[in-house]
Amino acid sequence: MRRYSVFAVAREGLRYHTGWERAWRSPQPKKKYDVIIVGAGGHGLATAYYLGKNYGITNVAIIEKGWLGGGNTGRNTTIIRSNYLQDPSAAIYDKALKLYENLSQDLNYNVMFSPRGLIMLAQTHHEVRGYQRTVMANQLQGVATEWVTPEQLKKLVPIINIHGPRYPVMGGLYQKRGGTARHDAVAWGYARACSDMGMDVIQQCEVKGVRTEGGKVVGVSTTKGDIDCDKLGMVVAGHTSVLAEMAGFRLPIESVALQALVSEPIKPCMDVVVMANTVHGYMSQSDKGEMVIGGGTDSFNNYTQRGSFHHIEETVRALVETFPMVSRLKMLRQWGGIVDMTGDRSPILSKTPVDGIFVNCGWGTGGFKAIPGSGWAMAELMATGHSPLTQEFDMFRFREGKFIDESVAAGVAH
Amino acid sequence: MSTRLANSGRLIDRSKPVEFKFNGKRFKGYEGDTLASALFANDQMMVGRSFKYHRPRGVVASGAEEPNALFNMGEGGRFEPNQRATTQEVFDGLTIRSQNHWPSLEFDIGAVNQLFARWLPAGFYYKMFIHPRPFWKHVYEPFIRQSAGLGQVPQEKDVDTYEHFYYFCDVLVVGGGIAGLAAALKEGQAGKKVLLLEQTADFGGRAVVDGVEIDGKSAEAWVQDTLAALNAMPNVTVRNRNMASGVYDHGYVLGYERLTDHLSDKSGPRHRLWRIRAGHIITATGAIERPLSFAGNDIPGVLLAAAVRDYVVNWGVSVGDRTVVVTNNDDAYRTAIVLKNAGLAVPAIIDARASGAGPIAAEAEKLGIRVLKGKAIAKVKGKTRVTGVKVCLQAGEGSVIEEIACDCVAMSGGWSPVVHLWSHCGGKLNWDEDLAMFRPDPSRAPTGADGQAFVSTVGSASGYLSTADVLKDAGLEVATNEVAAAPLEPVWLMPQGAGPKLRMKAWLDYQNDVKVSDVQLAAREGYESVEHTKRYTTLGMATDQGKLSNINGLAILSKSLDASIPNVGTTTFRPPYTPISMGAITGAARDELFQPIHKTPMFDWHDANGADWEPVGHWRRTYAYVRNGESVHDAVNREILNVRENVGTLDASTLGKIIVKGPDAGKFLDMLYTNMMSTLGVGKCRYGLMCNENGFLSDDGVVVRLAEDTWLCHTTTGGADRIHGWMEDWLQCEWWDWKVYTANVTEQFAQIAVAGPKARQLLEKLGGNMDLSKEGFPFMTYVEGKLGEFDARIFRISFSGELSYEVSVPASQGAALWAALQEAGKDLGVMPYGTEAMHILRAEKGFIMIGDETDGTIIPQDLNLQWAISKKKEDYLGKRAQERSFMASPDRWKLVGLETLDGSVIPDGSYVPAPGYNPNGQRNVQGRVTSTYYSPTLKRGIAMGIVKHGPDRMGEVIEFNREDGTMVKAKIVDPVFYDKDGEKQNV
Amino acid sequence: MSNAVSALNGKTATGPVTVQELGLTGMVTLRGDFEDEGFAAAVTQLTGLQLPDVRQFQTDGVKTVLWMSPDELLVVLPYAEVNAFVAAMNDALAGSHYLVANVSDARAIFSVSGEFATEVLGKNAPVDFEASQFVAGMVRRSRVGQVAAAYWKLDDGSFRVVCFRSVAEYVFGLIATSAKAGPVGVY
Amino acid sequence: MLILHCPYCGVNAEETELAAGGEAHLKRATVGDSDEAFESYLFMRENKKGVHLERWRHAYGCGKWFLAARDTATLEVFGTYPAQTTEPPADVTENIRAKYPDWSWKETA
Ligand SMILES: Cc1cc2nc3c(=O)[nH]c(=O)nc-3n(C[C@H](O)[C@H](O)[C@H](O)COP(=O)(O)OP(=O)(O)OC[C@H]3O[C@@H](n4cnc5c(N)ncnc54)[C@H](O)[C@@H]3O)c2cc1C
Ligand SMILES: NC(=O)c1ccc[n+]([C@@H]2O[C@H](COP(=O)([O-])OP(=O)(O)OC[C@H]3O[C@@H](n4cnc5c(N)ncnc54)[C@H](O)[C@@H]3O)[C@@H](O)[C@H]2O)c1
Ligand SMILES: Cc1cc2nc3c(=O)[nH]c(=O)nc-3n(C[C@H](O)[C@H](O)[C@H](O)COP(=O)(O)O)c2cc1C
Ligand SMILES: [Zn+2]
Repeated sequence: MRRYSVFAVAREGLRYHTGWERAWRSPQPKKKYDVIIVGAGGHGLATAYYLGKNYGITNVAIIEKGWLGGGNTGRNTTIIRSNYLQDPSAAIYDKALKLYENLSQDLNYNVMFSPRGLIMLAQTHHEVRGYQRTVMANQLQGVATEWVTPEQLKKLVPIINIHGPRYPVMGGLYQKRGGTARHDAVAWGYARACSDMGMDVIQQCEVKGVRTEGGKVVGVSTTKGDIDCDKLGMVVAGHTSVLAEMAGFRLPIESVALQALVSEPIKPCMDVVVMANTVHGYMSQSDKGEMVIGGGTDSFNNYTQRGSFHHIEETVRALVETFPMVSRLKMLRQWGGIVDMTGDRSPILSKTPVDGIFVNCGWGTGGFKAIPGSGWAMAELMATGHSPLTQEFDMFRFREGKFIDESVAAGVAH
Repeated sequence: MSTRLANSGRLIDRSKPVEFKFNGKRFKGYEGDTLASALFANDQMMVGRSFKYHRPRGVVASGAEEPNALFNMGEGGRFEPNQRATTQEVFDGLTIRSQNHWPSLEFDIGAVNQLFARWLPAGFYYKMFIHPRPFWKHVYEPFIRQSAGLGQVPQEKDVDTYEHFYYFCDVLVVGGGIAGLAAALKEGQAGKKVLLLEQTADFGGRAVVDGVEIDGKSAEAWVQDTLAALNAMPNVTVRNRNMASGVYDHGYVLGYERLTDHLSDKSGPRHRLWRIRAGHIITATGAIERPLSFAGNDIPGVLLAAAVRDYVVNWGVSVGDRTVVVTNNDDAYRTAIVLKNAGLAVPAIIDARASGAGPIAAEAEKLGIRVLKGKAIAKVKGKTRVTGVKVCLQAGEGSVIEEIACDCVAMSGGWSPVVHLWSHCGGKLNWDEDLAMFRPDPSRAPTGADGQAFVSTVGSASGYLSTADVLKDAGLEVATNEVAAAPLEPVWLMPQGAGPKLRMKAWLDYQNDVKVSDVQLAAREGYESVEHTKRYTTLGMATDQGKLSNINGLAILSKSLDASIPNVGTTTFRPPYTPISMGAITGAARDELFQPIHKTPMFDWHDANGADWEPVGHWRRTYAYVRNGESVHDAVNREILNVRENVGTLDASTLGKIIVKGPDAGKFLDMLYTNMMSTLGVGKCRYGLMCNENGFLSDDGVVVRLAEDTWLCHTTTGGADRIHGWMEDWLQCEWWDWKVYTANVTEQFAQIAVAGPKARQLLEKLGGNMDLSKEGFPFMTYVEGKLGEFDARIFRISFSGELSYEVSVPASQGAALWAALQEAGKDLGVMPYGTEAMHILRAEKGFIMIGDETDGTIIPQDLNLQWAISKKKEDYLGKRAQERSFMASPDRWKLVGLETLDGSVIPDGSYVPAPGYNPNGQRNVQGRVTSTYYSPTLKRGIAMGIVKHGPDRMGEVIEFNREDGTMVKAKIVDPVFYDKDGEKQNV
Repeated sequence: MSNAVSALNGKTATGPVTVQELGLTGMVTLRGDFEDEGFAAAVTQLTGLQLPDVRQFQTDGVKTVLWMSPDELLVVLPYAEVNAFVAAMNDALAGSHYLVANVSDARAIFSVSGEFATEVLGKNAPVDFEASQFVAGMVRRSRVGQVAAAYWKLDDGSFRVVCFRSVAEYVFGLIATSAKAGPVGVY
Repeated sequence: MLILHCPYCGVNAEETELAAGGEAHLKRATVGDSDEAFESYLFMRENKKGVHLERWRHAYGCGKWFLAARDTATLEVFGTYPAQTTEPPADVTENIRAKYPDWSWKETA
C-alpha cells in the first residue's frame, strides 16, 4: 500500500493527483472465509482489523449491505470519552480511547482524533452527586477525570450561560482526554487497512440468511450468493434483531431512531464538547465550523432512519437555554439513525446460542467512542474464545440479573 | 459594471427608497429589493470568500439555491451569520458585513490557500498531518478550523421572540408558482380545506418572469386573477414568506414563516413555525437551473442564466453591460433576449449543441445576437470579476478559438426539479435521459399512516418545463405563446475533453470549493458510493445543500465510474429545505416558558423568605431558607438543630398522593408493594416499598387505609405521575378484570410536615376538634377534622425521628395554614426547614432515601429491608426477579452506617477499594458511600453506604477514596445514628 | 374557607383575546361504569344533566359534566357545593364500584375568549380548533405547551382550559404570551 | 411524527400526546417460571422490521392504553385496538394480510 504522508501528497500534487491508488479494493466474494463479519461499520471493520493485526487471521470478509461506514458510524455526533461509571464500561471505553490516541499513526490515515476535552454539566444536586461518584469510580479504574467548578467551566466554554434561571450550572465532570474524531475517516481508515491485509470488504451485499448445521454456523446467504465461513461475527447495530432471527435466536434489543442536527458553520467558538443531560442536549463544533448537536432517542421501534421532530425541538430548546447564542444560528440539516438499545443500555459482546456465531451489538447511542476497543476485544473473543474486556458484556447476563447500568449516576449514553 | 436600469423591475417600488450598510458603506435600494439585487444596483460584485481557498465570490443565483452571497447581518441581539442575500429583502437601516476573510474582503490573507490549491485536493487532510502526533490537535487542527467556518459568532442574547402554530388541512400546496396556484384552485373548487405556502414575498414563480401568455393574458394577469379567486374561497388559505421546510412522517409538515425579517419594525414574533398536518401534500416547488462546469465558472460575474433574467425583470438591475450566454438548452436564450430588449449588450450566445436551439434562436438572431453552435467556454478570464471568456469547441479539449470580452456570463446547464420535499419521507426518483433530470416517480411515492401515497408533485417539480405542460400537469388545459424548444443536450463538463488543468478550475460546489477534479479523485480512490464521494469531497454539504452542485457532481462521478447516473443515485434529501432559525424551533419555550415549573401553594412564601431553590423533577423545592449573612450550609444546620430542639415545618406538598379504591384494591396493592397492604387496618398508616418487574426499588411511601375499600398511597416527589401511570398500566393491560379505580390527587392537597419536640404544642395552639394527644392519636395512624379553621387530615408519621405530624389540607388552604403555623409557632421557635435538612434528619435516623440509597440497581434486600417484604405473599411485582442468581447472591453489597474516625465527612460518591486489581487492571472495589453528610446533631460526619458483607463486618474500619488520591478511614456501624430506640418519635 | 385561594387568584390578561383564571371553582372527578344505569341515574339525579357522549359535555350554565375517558367524568360546579355533592354522590353510589374525588384545588381553570381565541390556543396544542372542527359542546384533552390540559368550547365561542394547579402560572404565561403576540390571521 | 387513532376516545392523537409502551401481548412470567421464561418476558424482544404489535398510552388524552399494529419499516398503521385482549382482532389481522399475505402472529403461528 502507498503510504500517506505530506511528501506523497506533494509528489501527487505535481501530477494532478492522478497517481493515487484505491483506498480499498472492491472484490467479489470468495467461496469461503475463516471469518465473516457482517456489517462494515466501525465495529465490524475494527473487529476484522484486530483479527488480522493481533491474531494473524486475514482470510476475512466484511460484508456490508450498503456502503461501508454508512450506518450509525457515518451519522453519529462523534463524541469520544471513557469516563463511564461501571468497571466493565470504563475498561472497554478507555481501551478504545487509548487506541484512538494513536489510531491515525496506526492506520496511516488521519482520523482527526481531537482530544479537545469533554464536559458533562451538573445542573441538579442529584447530578452533582452522580458525577462526583463517577470521578471517584474513575480514579480507581485508572481513568483520569476531574470535577470542575462553574467558574472554571465558564473559562473553558465562554459561550455557556452558567447562571441559567432554570438550571444553573453547579459544576461539571471534565475529561481532558475526551473529544471527537472524524467519523467517516475512522471507518475508511480501518477499511483501507483491512483491505491492505488482504481482507475482502464486500459492499452492496446484503446478508439474507444464516446457514447452520447441527447448531453450528456454516455460512451466510447474501444478495451475492452463499458464502461459507467457520466463524461469523454479527456487527450490525440497529439490524441485530433481524440477523439474530435469521440465526434463530432473540436478543434483549430494541431498535429506535436517534437524531442529530448541524447548524450552519460559524467561526470557532467552542473548543470542547459539552453535554447537558438534565435538559437533554449536547453540542460540539466540527472542524468545518458547524455546531454538531444531539439529544434523546425516540421511544418507538423504528427502522426508517427518520425520527420525530419533537425530539429535535426538545434538544434545540435545551441548547438555546444553555448557550443563548444558538438561538440565532440556523439548523442546516437533521438526520436520524437506528440505534440498538439493550435491556440495560450496555452493549453485548458475546458468544451466542449458535456455535461459531458471535455478536457485537447494543452500542445504542454511544458506540462510536468504543470502536477501537470493541474491535480489539471482539477480535480476542472470536480468536481465543475469551476476553476479559467482553466477559461482563455476555448476552446471558440478563438471565442472571447481572446488569451493567450506566444510567444510574445521572450517567448517559453518547 | 452592474447597475440599476432606468425602468423595469416588477417587484421594486421606486417610490420607496431604502438605505442600508454594507461593510460600513452606505448603499441605496428600493422596497422589494433583495440584498442581492440591491448590491448589484450598487455595483457590488464581490460578496464574499469561499470556504477552503478563500476565492472571491459573487452572487450566482436569485433564490434559495444561492451558495455564495452569505452575510453577517444585523447588530447586537439581532446579529445573525450566514444570511442569504438572495432571499433577504432589504429594509431601511439594514446592516451587513461580508464573511470568511481577514483582514478584508478585498485583501484576504486566507487567499494564500489558492497558491497551494493543487496540494489541497479533496480529503488532503486524511493523508497529511499524521505525524508528529501532537501536531494535529495543537497546530494543524486550529489552523484548519480558523480558515473554515464562514460567519461570525453571535455574542448577545437573542432579543427577538418566536412562536409555533398548529394547522390542519386536507391539502397542503407548496409553491406559489402557476402550478401551485392552479393546483390550489382545483382542490379549493373541490371543497377541500387548502393551505398554500410560498417561500418568497410574491407569487407567480418563473412564468411571470418569462412573460408567458396564458390563454391570451399575461402570466402576471393570470396569476393575479387566480390569486383573487383563491382569496375569495373561505376554504383556501394562502401565505407568502412561508417556506415548507420539511415533510415528516404521517403528513406532518413544518412551515417556516418569516414575519419581520423584511421590516425595519421588528415588533412581534420574528418567525412562526407552522406545524401542519395535511391529508395530502402537493409540492409545486418548481425547478432549479444548473450551472455548467467550465474553468473559472466561479469568478464573480458568472451567474445562472435565469438569475440574470430575474435581476432585470424583477428588480430592474443588470449584472453586467456585456453578457455572454452559455447554454445547452433553449431557456437561456430568453435571458439573451431580455437583456437585449433592456438595451444591454449580448456579444454572443454560446450553445454547446451542434444543432443549436429551436425557433427561439431565430428570435435572438433577429435582435442581432450572435449564436455560436457546438461551442463552449474554455476558460473565464478575470480575478475578482469577469473580464471575458475564451471560446472553444465543446467536442474538443479546450484549444481557444476566440476571446470575447464581457463582464457577465449567464450559464444554463438545464434544470433540476425541486424534489426535496418529495424525497424527505422516501419518495423515489427516476432519471429522465432526454431532459437529463431526476423526476419524482409517482408509483414510488412516500406513504403515510394508511399505507397510501401522501405526497404528489405538479409542474416543473414533476419535471415539466413548458408552461402548457406545467398547467396540464396541474389539471388545466391552456394555450400559451411559447414556441417549441429543441431538446437539451447533457453537458457535464465543458469542454468535453477538458484536461486536468481546466478540471481543477471547474467548480461544482462554490461554497465548499469542490471541483470536477475532486470528484474524479474520489472515484479514483474508491470512494465510489455517491455518499462516500459526498463525505470525502464535502460536495453538497454546504449551506445550500448542493442545490446547484449535486446533480453535476454525481454526473461527473458516474462518468468517472462509467456507471449510469441512476445507478450512482442521489444522496439523501434531509430537512430543512433551506436552513431555519433555531429560535423558530424553540418558539415560545425560552426563559420563563422554557419548561413548566411546578409550584406548591406555598411557593410565594418560600420565595419571599430566602428559599434557596432546588429543582426536583419539574418541581421547585426549598433546599434551605437562607437568612441574611448566613451561608446555605449554616442555614441547613440551623434548621436541623431547630427541628431537634424545637419544631420545624417542611413543605411536603410535592409528595405523590394516589387514591386506590375498589373491591380488589387490597389485592392490587399487595401485588404492587413488597409489603402486605390488604391487612392494614382502616385508619392506619404503613411504610411501603415498590419494585419494578426487574426487582429494583422504584419508589417508597406511606400507605394509608382510608376506608374498607379505599387506600391512599403516598409516593416520592416526581413519583406521583410515574407510579399512577404504573398502576393504570397494570390495571388496564394485565389485570383488567380486577375492580379497582385510581385517582391521582397529588395537587388537591397541600401537605406540611410539622416535626420536633414541640410539634404537638404547635398544632394544639391552632385549636380545632381533633384529639392530638399521645393516646388519642398514636404513631402510624391518622385523624381527620378541623385544625383551627382548616379542613385537615393529619398523619402521625415521622421521617425525621422526632415527634412529627404531616398535616394535609386542600391546596387552596395551604398558604394560609403555612402562615398560621409560622405565626402560632413564633414563641415555640418554629422555623421552616428545607429538603437538605430533611435529608440529613432522615440520614441521622438511618432512613433510606430513594435516589440516594437506591440508583436503579438496588433491591430491598440490599438495604436490609427484608422486614418490609411480606413472606406470606406468593407474588408481588419484582419478586421473581429477586430470585435470580445474581440478586440472591450473598456477595451483594449491603447497607451499613459509616463513621469516619477523624469525624470528617466522606466525599460524595466515594468508593471502598479492595485488595488487588481485576483482569482489566482496575482496582477492585468492595463498596461505596450512598449518603454522606455533616451531622450538626452529632457534630461529625456520618454516612450510609453499601459494603460487601457489610452487616457482618460491624466495627471494622475501611477506607474511602478522595478525589485528591488520599483516603478516609471509616468504621462500619449501625446506620441508625440518632435515637436508636425511637423514643423521640413516640412521645 | 375564608382564606382559601385558587392557583392564580383570578389573574387576568385582557386584550383582543382575554385570558382569565376563574378563581375557586368546584371540580369533581367521577369514575364508574357508564353502562350501569345506577351510575348514569345518580349523575343525572345529582346534576340534572344527562351523561355526555364521548368527548362531549352537558351543561346548564351552573353545573357542567364533561367526558374525560370511557370511565371518567369531570363535574364542574360552584365551589361551595362540592363537599355536599361528593357526599351525596357517595350515598347515591354506595355499594357499587365507583370513585369520586374532589379535585377542585388540584386544578386551575381558565377562560380564553375573544376575536382570535382559536388561533391563540392553536399556538400551543396539536388540536384543530378551527370553528367547524371544534364545535361548542366538545371536550378535548391534550397538551398546552409541555403540560396536560383539557379544552372545551361554550356556546358563546369562548373556551375553558383546565390544567394542574402547580403549572397554572406556566399555562397562563404561555396562553397570555400567545395572545399578546397577536393573530395568525387564518381563522 | 406519528398519528395513532385512540380506540377509546376516537381522537387521532399525534405522537406528542401519546406514550409508547413497547411490544404488546407479552405473557407475564413470574414466581414458578424458569429463568429463561422470565428473561424472555422481561427482555427478549421481537423487535421486528415489519409488522410490530405494540402498546401505546393516550397519556395526554383519555389516559387509556391501547395496542397498535404498525410497520416499523414503513410506519404504516394497520389498526389500533383496546388493550384488554390477548391477540390482535380479526379486522386488524386482515389489514395486515392485505400487505403481507402470509403474515401470521408469533403466538398463533
Ligand atoms: C444520531 C446518532 C448520534 C450518535 N452519537 C454518538 C456519539 O456522539 N458518540 C458515540 O460514541 N456514539 C454515538 N452514536 C452511536 C454510534 O454511532 C454507534 O454506536 C456506532 O456507530 C455503531 O457502530 P456499528 O459499527 O456497530 O454500527 P453501524 O455503523 O450502524 O454499522 C452496522 C452496519 O451493518 C450493516 N448491515 C445491517 N444489516 C446488514 C445485513 N443484513 N447485511 C449486511 N450488512 C448489514 C449496516 O448497513 C451498517 O453499515 C450515535 C448514533 C446516532 C444514530
Ligand atoms: N423552459 C424551461 O426550461 C423552464 C424551466 C423551468 C421552469 N420553466 C417555467 O417555470 C414555470 C414553472 O412553474 P411552476 O409553478 O412549476 O414552478 P415555479 O418555479 O414557477 O414556482 C415554484 C414556486 O415554489 C416556491 N417554492 C419552492 N420551494 C418552496 C418551499 N419549500 N416552500 C414554499 N415555496 C416554495 C418558489 O419560491 C416558487 O415561487 C413554468 O412557466 C415553466 O414553463 C421553464
Ligand atoms: C459530525 C457530523 C457533521 C456533519 N456535518 C455536516 C455538514 O456540515 N453539512 C451537511 O450537509 N451535513 C452534515 N452532516 C450530516 C450528513 O450530511 C448526513 O446527513 C448524515 O451523515 C446522515 O446521513 P444521511 O443523511 O445520508 O442519512 C454531518 C454529520 C455528522 C455526523
Ligand atoms: Zn384516547
